[in-house]
Amino acid sequence: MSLAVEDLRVYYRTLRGDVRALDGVTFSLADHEIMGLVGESGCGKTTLGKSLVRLDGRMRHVGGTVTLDGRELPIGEDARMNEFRFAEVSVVPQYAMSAMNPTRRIGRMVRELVGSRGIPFASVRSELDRRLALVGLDAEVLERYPIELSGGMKQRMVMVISTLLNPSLLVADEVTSALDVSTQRAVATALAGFRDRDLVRSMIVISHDLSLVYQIADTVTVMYAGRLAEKGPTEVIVERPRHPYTQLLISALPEVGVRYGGKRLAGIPGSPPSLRPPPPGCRFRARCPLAYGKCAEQPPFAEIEPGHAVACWRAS
Amino acid sequence: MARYFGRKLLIYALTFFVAVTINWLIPRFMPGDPVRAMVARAGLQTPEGVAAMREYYSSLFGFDVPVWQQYLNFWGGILRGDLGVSLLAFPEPVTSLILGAVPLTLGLLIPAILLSWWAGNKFGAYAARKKVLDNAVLPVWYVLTATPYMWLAILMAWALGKVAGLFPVGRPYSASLVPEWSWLFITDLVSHWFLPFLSLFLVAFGGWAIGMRNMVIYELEADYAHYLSSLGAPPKLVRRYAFRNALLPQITGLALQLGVIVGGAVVTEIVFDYRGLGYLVLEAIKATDFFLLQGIFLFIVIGVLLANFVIDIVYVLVDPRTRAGMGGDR
Amino acid sequence: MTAPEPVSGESGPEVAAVPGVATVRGTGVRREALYFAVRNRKLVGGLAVVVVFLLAGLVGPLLVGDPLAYVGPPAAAPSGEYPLGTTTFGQDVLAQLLHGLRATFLVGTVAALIAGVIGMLVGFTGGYRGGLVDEVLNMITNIVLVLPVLAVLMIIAAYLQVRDVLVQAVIIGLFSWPWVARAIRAQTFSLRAREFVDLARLSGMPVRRIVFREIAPNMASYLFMVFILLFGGSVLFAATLDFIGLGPTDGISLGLMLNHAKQWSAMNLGMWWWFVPPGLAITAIVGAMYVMNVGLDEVFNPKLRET
Amino acid sequence: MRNRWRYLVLLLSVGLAAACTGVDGGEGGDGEGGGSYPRAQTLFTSGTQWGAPVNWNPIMNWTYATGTVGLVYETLFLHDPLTGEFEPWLAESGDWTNDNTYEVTLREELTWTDGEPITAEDVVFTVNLGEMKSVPYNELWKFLDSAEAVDERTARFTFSEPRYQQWANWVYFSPIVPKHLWEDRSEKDVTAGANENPVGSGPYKYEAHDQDRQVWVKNDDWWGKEALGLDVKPRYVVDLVNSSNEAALSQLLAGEIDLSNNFLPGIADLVKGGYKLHTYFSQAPYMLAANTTWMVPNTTRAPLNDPAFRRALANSVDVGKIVNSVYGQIVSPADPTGLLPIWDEYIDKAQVDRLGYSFDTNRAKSLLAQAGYRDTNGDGLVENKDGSPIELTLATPSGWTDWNESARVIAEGAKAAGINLTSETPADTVVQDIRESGDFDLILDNQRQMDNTPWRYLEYVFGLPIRESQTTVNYGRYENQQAWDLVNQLDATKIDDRAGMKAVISRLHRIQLTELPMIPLWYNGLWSQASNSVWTNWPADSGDAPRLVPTMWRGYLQRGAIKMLAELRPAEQQ
Repeated sequence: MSLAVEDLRVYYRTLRGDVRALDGVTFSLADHEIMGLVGESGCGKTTLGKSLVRLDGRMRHVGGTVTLDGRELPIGEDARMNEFRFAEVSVVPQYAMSAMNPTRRIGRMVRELVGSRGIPFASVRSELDRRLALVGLDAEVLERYPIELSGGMKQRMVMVISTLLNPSLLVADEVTSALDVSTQRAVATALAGFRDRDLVRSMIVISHDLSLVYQIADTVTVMYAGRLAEKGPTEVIVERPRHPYTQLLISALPEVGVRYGGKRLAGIPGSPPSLRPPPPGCRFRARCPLAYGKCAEQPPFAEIEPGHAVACWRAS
Repeated sequence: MARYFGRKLLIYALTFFVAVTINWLIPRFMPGDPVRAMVARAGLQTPEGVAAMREYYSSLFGFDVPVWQQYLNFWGGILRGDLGVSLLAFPEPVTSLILGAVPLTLGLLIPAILLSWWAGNKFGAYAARKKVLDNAVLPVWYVLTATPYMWLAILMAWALGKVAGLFPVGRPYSASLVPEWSWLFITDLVSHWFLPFLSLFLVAFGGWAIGMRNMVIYELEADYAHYLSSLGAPPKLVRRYAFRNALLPQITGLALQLGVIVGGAVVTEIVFDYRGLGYLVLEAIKATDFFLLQGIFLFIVIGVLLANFVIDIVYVLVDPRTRAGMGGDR
Repeated sequence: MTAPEPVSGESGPEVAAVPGVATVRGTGVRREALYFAVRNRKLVGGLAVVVVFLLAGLVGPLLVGDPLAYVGPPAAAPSGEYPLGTTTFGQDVLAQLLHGLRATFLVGTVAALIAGVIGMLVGFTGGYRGGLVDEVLNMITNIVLVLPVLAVLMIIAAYLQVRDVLVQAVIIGLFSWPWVARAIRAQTFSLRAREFVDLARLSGMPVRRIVFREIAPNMASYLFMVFILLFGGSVLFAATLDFIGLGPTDGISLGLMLNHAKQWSAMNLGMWWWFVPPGLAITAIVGAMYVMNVGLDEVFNPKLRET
Repeated sequence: MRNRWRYLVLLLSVGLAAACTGVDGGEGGDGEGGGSYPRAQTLFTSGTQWGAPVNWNPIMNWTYATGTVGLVYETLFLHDPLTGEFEPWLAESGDWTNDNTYEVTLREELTWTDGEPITAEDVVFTVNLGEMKSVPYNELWKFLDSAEAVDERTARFTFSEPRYQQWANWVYFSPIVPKHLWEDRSEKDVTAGANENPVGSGPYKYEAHDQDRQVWVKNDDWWGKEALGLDVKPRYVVDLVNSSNEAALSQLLAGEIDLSNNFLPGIADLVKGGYKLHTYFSQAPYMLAANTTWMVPNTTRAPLNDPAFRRALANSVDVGKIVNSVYGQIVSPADPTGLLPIWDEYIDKAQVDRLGYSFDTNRAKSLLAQAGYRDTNGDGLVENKDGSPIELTLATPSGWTDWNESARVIAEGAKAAGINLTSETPADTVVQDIRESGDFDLILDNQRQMDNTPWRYLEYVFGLPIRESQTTVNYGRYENQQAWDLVNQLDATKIDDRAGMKAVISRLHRIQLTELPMIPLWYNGLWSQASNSVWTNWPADSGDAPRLVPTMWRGYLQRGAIKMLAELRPAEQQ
């Protein structure tokens, strides 16, 4: 087991009170596991991804722990986290198109980045070339500026950079959303390839795109309104989801591969509750077709079978 | 890249054309006849004398040919570097008056622009990352940019010059000195230069610092900055990148602000009785010396255009995005 | 005189990245802006200063007499009777200041409106229509942009013999619009690509309606900030022109006060009360406006909000 | 200590710190070393030159570099307007040998600074230059018949119609130029050439010039040292270009200027304030009266063509307010005849008492009512007799701040009396334009300076004929042949015939005071502020100080100011 997240709480500070974007999230990730993380916009999945790597200015670590390879990550302390970033936890951000400094040659940027972590560039240079070849990029791109690269090239370049130090955990956030369909496939394959070659021990793939998740993920976790709704092996989640939300989510898609994007799901009436603060009980209650009296109490995220956990009174 | 420069040059050429035409046109539609003014000054009584003088000045100013030819002659004169004869300092050519004043103005402007740009950017970037400092100095900078150049100059001249007596006020160097390369003369020159320089510097400084502070804050929120931080890059590296990238719009800003700073130099010179172009402008306005005013205006336009072009080149050198052929319109 | 362009507006996608508050739109945005606005110290403080001066400029002249009349002893230092002293002729400096404030607000407002309207029209048209129209407008914009404004104003003011504040405001306005046009053009470019504009276009709305119904409201906050910057710039330009003797020949303005103080040697004669107040007033008004602008920027641009 | 500070701040801020090690801290200021004009031997002046000195042409008497005439080029005579005396200068003597012939004899052994002798040929040549149409004294040849050199030193002038007053003006005012250097010059060169490296005969020679200064150096071989016993004291005369009075005042206070002939507002307070400043009078009006400021009505326009209206207007002007508030008492109100105080003897006091006017708003109102100007529309302002509204403007050149301010006061006064008059400040050139073409209602003008004869003033008021373009006189286009005949009669009166002059002048003044073709308002001062810190013994009206006109203005060195340079004494060095 490489990653263990225990009752993680991360709130956003706003002038009108805390937004409980992550409100007690518990899960773990096995070695070599690729976990897909899905949910509507604003459900907290990107917050979860950021929490594992770097909290942004308005996020506050309120409680819970994150343990990676037996070591607890100081996620609330930006400076101490630096030790783990890149080498232990790394990220392929959703903005890969603009993730590289536009005014530096890519090679130089990598050299400065690596150098700033106290690692001589020369020691990783040959590995860098090998990996560029692995994702189908020419070593010559290092001499270029980001603007001279196509979208797919930039995406792959960022993947190479992010995984350069063989991190234990890689968070890939919406890595394909900006790409066209054919490039998406290549990028997805490359991601899986990193895991297969053991360049990355485990991976969390955050996506709107269930087809991508279906394609590369071993397990899928569904989030709703700051909490986990369901986690299980990919086939189980896709074929026999137990949480009503997951069921609606899957059934709302006419076919796999269509994005549900930022728009409200047509099939699920109502909208997610405000998280400032969230209502008591099951957060899906208001929209849930199966809701009943018990739902006024918050359901636990409990295993119903090995490797398959659900937070729903109806499921247990 | 050729297209980029071609386009720029076209714009500058058109601007120049427009400026020259406005410049030529306006005095011809305005009341007050320079020929009559010159003749009046001679105080001639006899009509024959007046007529002779009038004819002489008309031909000297080129008013004795058809209007279209006057326009062409005006262009011809510009291309030959001949901007006509000053009325105020007749019969001195406008060009020589301007060339006499330009070194002083440049001596004020170039250090003031470059130093304020440099220091403003440094300070702005520095303040952007210290919340407390930022809150403390930002209002000061805003007050500085909001200060009229001449008022700051008057305050400086009054407080530091007259009251405290730290610096001399007025003229570029003491009246008793003969310009030469001596320690005495140079210290005198510098002490006269300092206050006008400082007042120009301060106002411009505030603007640059604000611009840089805003740009750095914006850049620090840029994706590449977040990415670098996510990979554990130390803040130093992130800030270095942000600073460098924030500088780029500031270079463009330099081009945009040139005209304004030149204007500032004009009024500052007036306050300090510093005998550069600004002083000449006032002279020309007071004496309604059309030709001198035209000449100075053209000179400023040419200067600003040239500086713009230099900045364009610098921009291309420092920003790879323009070189990649993307920034046709920056 | 430097017009720092607002940094907002360049932040396209980040409407609200905070989960749970992502759905506010329309009146919600407005209410939220108001919420932040009244809590923003920079905005409230700046506004307070501007309002105080504005009231002084509006009401003050009614309370004092003719600013040019010789009412008191010559060159008197500030006293109970003349709180800001008198000029070398015995004119009441306070009366001049109050009348001058009025002229200053007039110049700033009129010039900013003119420049704002021209800039908006040129920017919107170019940005929305694109193509040849845009090429031509952009060319014109660039030409006026490169011309050193103050030098142009000097030439024009010198030849035109500017007589009153309004004429001055008009000529300042006519030459201050290019950067506005540029900024608006860029904004329009990005906005017209947004879906709500597409929707409007698909539903067959005429261009004008799209621009004014769909695009302009989305840029309202930006336009407001542009107005403030134009106001500040125009006031400084006007003061500069007045100072070098190209100001209105009738009446009084803050720049003219500085001009008179200089011409009548107030500095040499130690009459600081003659040249300090007008410059201070300009600085305070324009500075407060700029600070207000920062406040507004923070209100409309969540990234910059103080947390 | 102060100096230290100054240099410390300076060096720190400009980064010269490194350079200053090893250099013996230069104490700037007095500059005994090379590269500066020794302060104790240099006279710094200002107030004449408003733009860079660019021509040294004595014929261009409105624009030559300060001192060109007087310091370099000299005149036959000097005329001191304070005493009314002529003093032979280049001339040894000059006399009317009969009613139509004037002979002038030069001093012996005069030379130009290039070594050539000054002869009668030079004098004749100079007068002959006047035959060129564009030379300012072209008028001379209307009554001059011939000029000839009788011998080396004597020139004879034969007049067809002797005009003694004008000729007397010429002999002291116009400088003699060297024939051998000027005879080949074209008319353009003579009247518009820069005449670089001027060769004259005077006590100073050209040394250098720059955009901001004109430097003259003492001519040690000047003839006047022996012949007149005059020794000009300053080795250098540096005339500084100052286009703003404010800058001049600042330099005067700092002791950088010894003599400022600028209009310096507020000077009255400073003179009392212990700045070692000196003015001709130690109290108001501080300055000598140099010229009269006239309000010129356009007598061809209604209602200004009506003497009664002009009289009402004259009564409405609060000259006292202008004198006290605008000028801070450094000027004085003008006599109703407009003649300067130096011509007091020519003013018929009884007549002025009878016909003169003074500020009296009520009187102005009643004069208007008597003359039939009534307020028919009830706006408090009178209308023309035919009921049409009166809208008059008073134009003064923009930037002439004292006049602009005075014009405002005048307009205020007129309004109080019921005359709709507004002040307008068009550009200088525009004012010149409308002044010449007659396209104005009212203007201010003060072109005639203190001079050898009141004829100059009366010619200015009554000059005829009216031309399309009135260039020098009678801008108001007042036509009165009888008056003009009298002016010519005055011109033809011999200058020592005081009684004859007075009689004619009195008759002219009767016309002037009844008709008011121009309205004299106040005497502009001979602005002159001197600093006692380097030079002393400046002209003054009291004690042993010389009684001389203390100015470097063009045309005034030959009015005696040149002698001021010989009277100066170095200040005691502390």
